[in-house]
Amino acid sequence: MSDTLQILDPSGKKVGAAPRLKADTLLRMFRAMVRTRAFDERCMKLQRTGRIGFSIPNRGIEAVSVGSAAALDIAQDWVAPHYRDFGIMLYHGVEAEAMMDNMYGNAADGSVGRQMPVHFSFREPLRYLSISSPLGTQIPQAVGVGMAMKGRGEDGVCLTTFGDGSTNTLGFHSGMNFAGVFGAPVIFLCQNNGWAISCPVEKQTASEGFAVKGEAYGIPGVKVDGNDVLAVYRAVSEAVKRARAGEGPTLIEAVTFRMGGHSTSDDPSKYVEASEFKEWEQRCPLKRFRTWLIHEGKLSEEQAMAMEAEADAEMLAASRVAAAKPKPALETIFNDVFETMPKHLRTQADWCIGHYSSRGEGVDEKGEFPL
Amino acid sequence: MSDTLQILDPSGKKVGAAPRLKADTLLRMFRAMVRTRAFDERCMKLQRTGRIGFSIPNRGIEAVSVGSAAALDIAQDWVAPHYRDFGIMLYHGVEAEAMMDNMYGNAADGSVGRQMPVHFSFREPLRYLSISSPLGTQIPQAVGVGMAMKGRGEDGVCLTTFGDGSTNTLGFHSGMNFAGVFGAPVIFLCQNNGWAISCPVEKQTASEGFAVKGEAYGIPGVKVDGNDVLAVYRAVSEAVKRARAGEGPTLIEAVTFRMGGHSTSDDPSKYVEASEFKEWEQRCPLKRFRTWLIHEGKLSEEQAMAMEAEADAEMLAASRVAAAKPKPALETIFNDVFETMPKHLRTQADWCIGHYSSRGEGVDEKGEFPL
Amino acid sequence: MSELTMVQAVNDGLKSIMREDDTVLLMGEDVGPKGGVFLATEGLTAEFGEERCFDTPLSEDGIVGVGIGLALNGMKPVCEIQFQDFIFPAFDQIVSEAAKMRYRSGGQYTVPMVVRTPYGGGIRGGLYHSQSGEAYFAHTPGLKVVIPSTPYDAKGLLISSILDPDPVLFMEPKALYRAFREEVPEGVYTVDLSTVREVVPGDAAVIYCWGAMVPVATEAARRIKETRQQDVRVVDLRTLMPLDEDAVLQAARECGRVVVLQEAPRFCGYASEISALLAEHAVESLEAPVRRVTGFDTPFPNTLENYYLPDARRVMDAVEQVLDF
Amino acid sequence: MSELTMVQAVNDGLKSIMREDDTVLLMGEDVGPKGGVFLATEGLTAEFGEERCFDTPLSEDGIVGVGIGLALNGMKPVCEIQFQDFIFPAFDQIVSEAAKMRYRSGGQYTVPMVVRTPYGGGIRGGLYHSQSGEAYFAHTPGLKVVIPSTPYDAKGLLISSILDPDPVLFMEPKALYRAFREEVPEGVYTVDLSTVREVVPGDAAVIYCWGAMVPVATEAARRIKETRQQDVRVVDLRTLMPLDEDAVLQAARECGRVVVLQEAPRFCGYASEISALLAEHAVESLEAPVRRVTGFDTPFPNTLENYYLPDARRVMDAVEQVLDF
Ligand SMILES: Cc1ncc(C[n+]2csc(CCOP(=O)(O)OP(=O)(O)O)c2C)c(N)n1
Ligand SMILES: Cc1ncc(C[n+]2csc(CCOP(=O)(O)OP(=O)(O)O)c2C)c(N)n1
Ligand SMILES: [Mg+2]
Ligand SMILES: [Mg+2]
Repeated sequence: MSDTLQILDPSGKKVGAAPRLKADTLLRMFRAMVRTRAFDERCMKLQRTGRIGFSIPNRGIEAVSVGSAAALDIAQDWVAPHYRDFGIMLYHGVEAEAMMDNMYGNAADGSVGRQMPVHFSFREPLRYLSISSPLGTQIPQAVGVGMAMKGRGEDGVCLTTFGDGSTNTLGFHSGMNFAGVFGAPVIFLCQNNGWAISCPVEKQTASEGFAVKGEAYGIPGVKVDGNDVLAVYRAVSEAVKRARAGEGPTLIEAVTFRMGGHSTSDDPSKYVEASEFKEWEQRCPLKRFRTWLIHEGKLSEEQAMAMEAEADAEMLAASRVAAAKPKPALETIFNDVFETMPKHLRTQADWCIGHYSSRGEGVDEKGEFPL
Repeated sequence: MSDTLQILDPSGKKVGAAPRLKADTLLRMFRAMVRTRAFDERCMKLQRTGRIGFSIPNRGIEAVSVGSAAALDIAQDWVAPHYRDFGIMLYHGVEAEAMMDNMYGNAADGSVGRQMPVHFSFREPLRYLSISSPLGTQIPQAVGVGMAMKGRGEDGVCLTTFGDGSTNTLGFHSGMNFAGVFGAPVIFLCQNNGWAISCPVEKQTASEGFAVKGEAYGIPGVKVDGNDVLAVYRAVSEAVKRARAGEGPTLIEAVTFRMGGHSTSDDPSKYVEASEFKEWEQRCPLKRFRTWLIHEGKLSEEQAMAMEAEADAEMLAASRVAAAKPKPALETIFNDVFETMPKHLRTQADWCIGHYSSRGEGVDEKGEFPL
Repeated sequence: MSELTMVQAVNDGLKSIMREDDTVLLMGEDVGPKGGVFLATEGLTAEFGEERCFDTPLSEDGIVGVGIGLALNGMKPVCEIQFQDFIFPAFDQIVSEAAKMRYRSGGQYTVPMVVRTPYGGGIRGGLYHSQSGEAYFAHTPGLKVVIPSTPYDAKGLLISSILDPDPVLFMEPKALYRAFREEVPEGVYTVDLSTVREVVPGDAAVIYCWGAMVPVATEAARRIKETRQQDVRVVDLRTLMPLDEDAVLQAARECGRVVVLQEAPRFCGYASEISALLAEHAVESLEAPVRRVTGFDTPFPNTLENYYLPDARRVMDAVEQVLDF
Repeated sequence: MSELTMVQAVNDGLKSIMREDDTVLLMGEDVGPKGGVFLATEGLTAEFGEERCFDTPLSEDGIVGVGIGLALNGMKPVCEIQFQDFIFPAFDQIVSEAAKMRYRSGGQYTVPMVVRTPYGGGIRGGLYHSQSGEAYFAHTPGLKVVIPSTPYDAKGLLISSILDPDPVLFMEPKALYRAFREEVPEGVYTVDLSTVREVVPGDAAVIYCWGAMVPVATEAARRIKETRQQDVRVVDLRTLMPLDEDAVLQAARECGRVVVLQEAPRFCGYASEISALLAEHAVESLEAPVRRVTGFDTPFPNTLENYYLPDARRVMDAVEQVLDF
């Protein structure tokens, strides 16, 4: 990875100029990475034990999420995310409990139990745009969000994240193109984790990586070691600075690896060599950052272990609280289709509520997601 | 245009190595260009006098169409065209009358009067895929056509043509990407004529021209003077050779100019400077080639003038023959929806034919295309 | 007040609301200096600047996707799709995103956006400049679908759509763009969404229609009146989603005989929904079969388009059949 | 003969026809080594090689667009769209291109292609892994729409679709993929397109249904029989376009009382077309309103999906209403 920005090498040694960050920011970043890992692991357990239906492994990509999150000013910036980015929320103060509400699809969930797990929607404490399953659709939306800020003379930027496979979607093509033409303050962060479900990058595109795709849209492309949180932070910060200065969008390719299946429904052993996992385990973003922080004297081994234990406990507790919350009410099937419920929907809602409550007869609650 | 392949400069002087072409091929090319101009002019007149509803000016782009056509071997190759490419058909022996049948939408038209003018469909003498209005859709189709040939071990290639604006469509993105990944024997020929209706290239994309877009897909990009028929021929020939050799696709940007409105419904004086037309008139592809051919002694002034007069007469005659042909029968509204007409369509067809023929009452035949 | 054609009324509606609300933006292919291929946005870049009325790259997915982003962040974009036939590259952004954003975010994110698009036949546009796709959209929960049939309604419904907090597909019958003029008030006014318009009174039968079929139905009603002295009601649905179902049912109950008229192919078209509503909720009042007069179940032809499109004669035949049943 | 689930029958159908016809190709996201996310294509790359069963980049537009090109040039591509909810990026290629190619080229170019896609609810998939989009496609002239409800039909209809000279959208009810097993003959056999299947005989009323709603209707009919000793006919439409309209009308005339059942949202859904057909051609035979039992006119929810989806209880209520009318 010669043209790839790296600050910490896999062993945690500094090999590039570290960004100037206060110690408490560094610790906040580390803590968010630890909590991301803990949230991920808790969800995997919950899914395996049948408590929730589905999750999307985040193991291995903690540095991409947290490094990019730390470069944002959420008082003014927006995020138009894909699904594999727990760390952005956790870094910026979204409560684990609120995220667990979504994993359980309970009444307190941001999408009121309407979406699958990992399809978060937050407006506070950061504008974290509602995630949808169709891939790439958030990309042109991010451009519109950015253009609105630019049009009003605001300084905000919009960070949009997506996977390597998603560069093939219509949204990538149209979003990048509009951003180039309109100079929108948008950071396009491609999480190149090697795979789109079972399809490796070589079968997704014949281009030399993903950063180069910026040229097709007149957008500078940057490649960064996605397992190096400081490098990610630096690349995104620089892109944010350019965007705030009115210099337009940047495409960042963060090279990382999906340390697990695509989702809880996927078995990667069918198509990923075990040796690949082993190799990438050596490049673990947490270990690397932890080693460096300890070496720099900014963190002690004990502190780190305490943080890890605390994070595990936090996620367990959050899952218990979320599990205990009630399901959404039947009415929630029908509202939020439009701001004002039209008459035909009111009729359907009344019928539905009457039908199920009068009968007192439950419906079959089975259902498990296969992908 | 420093990185732009050019063989004849605008004055007709040779500035690059001319491809080896037999004299009669050169004359065939010239003649096709002359006939393209004549067909275009005839259609413009027919439209202005209300004989046909619509046309798409081809003035100024004769070299792109004919230069690329001459590089094909239609015994095995296919074309997946856009609408602004009369010269490909004329070079390869499509009768002007057959093209006029489409302009009139008569019963002999390849699309049986179902499509608008300039939406040609030919299977013979060359496989010239049915043109549709939605832009860019032919591009992934071309890739499939090419993949089928490659899969069967055939040597054929597919040439697909499209405008600068059409590089923004989904079809460009998906077609280029699939071609790169599957090494499809396809030549992507982008006719950069400066405009997409009223939108200039700078507002369509921030990239440095269009050839560079190949990089995003691992496809070599070549820029060529689109008003230089020899340069176009050379660029396309080389791409064809690569494709036949199993070396995959090429993107070619042919730089040219739309010497007129987008269509007969468009008034370019609202958005194109008159000086631009003047400037590009100096680069006329016909004049340039004609001058060189005469200079080389391959063509005489008298021959050229005779060819021009002949072409004018040919197009006038073709239009008269096409105008005299009958309209499609009512039944043609209903067949070709499926290979076998389903019952509900048979019922509708019978009703329609009964309704209109029993009444002997004509319907209002007005209707003019505004774009 | 001045006499405007429908396309002028659209232009005037855009201008009027843009003067009052500077969050309203226009975007689309050729909507800027050229003023749109039908001139619906003529003069708007000149008055409001490139920031508020601008050309976009040739990408419907981008137009709607970026428009959604603008709407999410405080603007009211009015996106033009040059012909409805070219809306399909944006289908995913419309049906998966704009229509579902409020629902999937529990109301945290909303998309107050209008997608304007000319639709329908009558201009010798063949397969791809003539289609009527309302049924594709009316089946999509979360999306409103509005189709005016007069200059007055075009302006008022368009302004209502722009002010609406939810995404609206605003389909303009291009065959009527310059078909006639009508008095149109100056400045901002609205026409309530989800109301139908009685075009011709009557109770011998009712014709439901919308867009360019409204004058066709009106002409049929006029000729029936002339030849048979029977009063056939013509109802312009104008807001296809949400539909004023009560008004539809009431007209059917009052008239007992029904014809539903649309340009689009018949199978699974919007007219089918009207028939289904009646078969479910007004079957006792029906004194005759519910007849649909529609385009055929084929792509849209070119040379023979006037044999494809329903005309007054075809509508009269159907009305006479239900009257004589 | 062996007992297969529906997804095994799909796999077996693909395998059987690929052994006989080497122009048949499979393409789509994850259909290769992984065998598809539902394992419908498991083992096919191993048997037929990467040339005949291959993974594609993540682009539905590309899958269908390239598939069309393959079909134009002599192949019979079977394109998989991973979930029907993700078909919309390919909507333009399907409705503007595949469906209109034969027509617009006067039969010179044709697209013998199948687009296979799992659809429908029942797997806790929320908004975007649960939709039933048949109405979007059945409204498109030039496209066939087929939906099996049993393993036997899945294999036979799929082979018929692959052999069909026109483009077919083949929608597989994922809720039934592993719901039950059935005897499925080995090798190639076909089930005629445009035929309906009588699932349960009866003439007290008829329920029209397709896909995953067929077992729901069957269960409702069983319980009605049990509780009221009335025989309710269940008709599986299975080929939604072209529909065997005569068979539909005949069943309605014989039974006089009708329920139409679908998972999709009600408004402008496929069920509406059935109602419309009856309101137009069988209204004299109807002894009760035509009741639709459908999903609600909302996006598809997640936690409450089982309150959204029609179940046997809801169907019974509707049937009882028409029986008691
Ligand atoms: C438009 C669309 N097509 C297909 C899918 C099914 N799908 C879900 S995730 C996925 C792979 C995504 O790969 P990538 O973009 O690299 O992200 P990653 O999962 O690796 O983070 C696919 C094909 C989808 N969600 N949307
Ligand atoms: C998908 C789609 N969107 C919009 C249009 C309307 N339209 C027709 S031609 C055109 C401009 C095309 O520009 P370009 O690709 O540069 O080709 P040129 O006309 O310059 O040859 C537009 C916008 C269309 N036909 N298809
Ligand atoms: Mg990936
Ligand atoms: Mg152009």
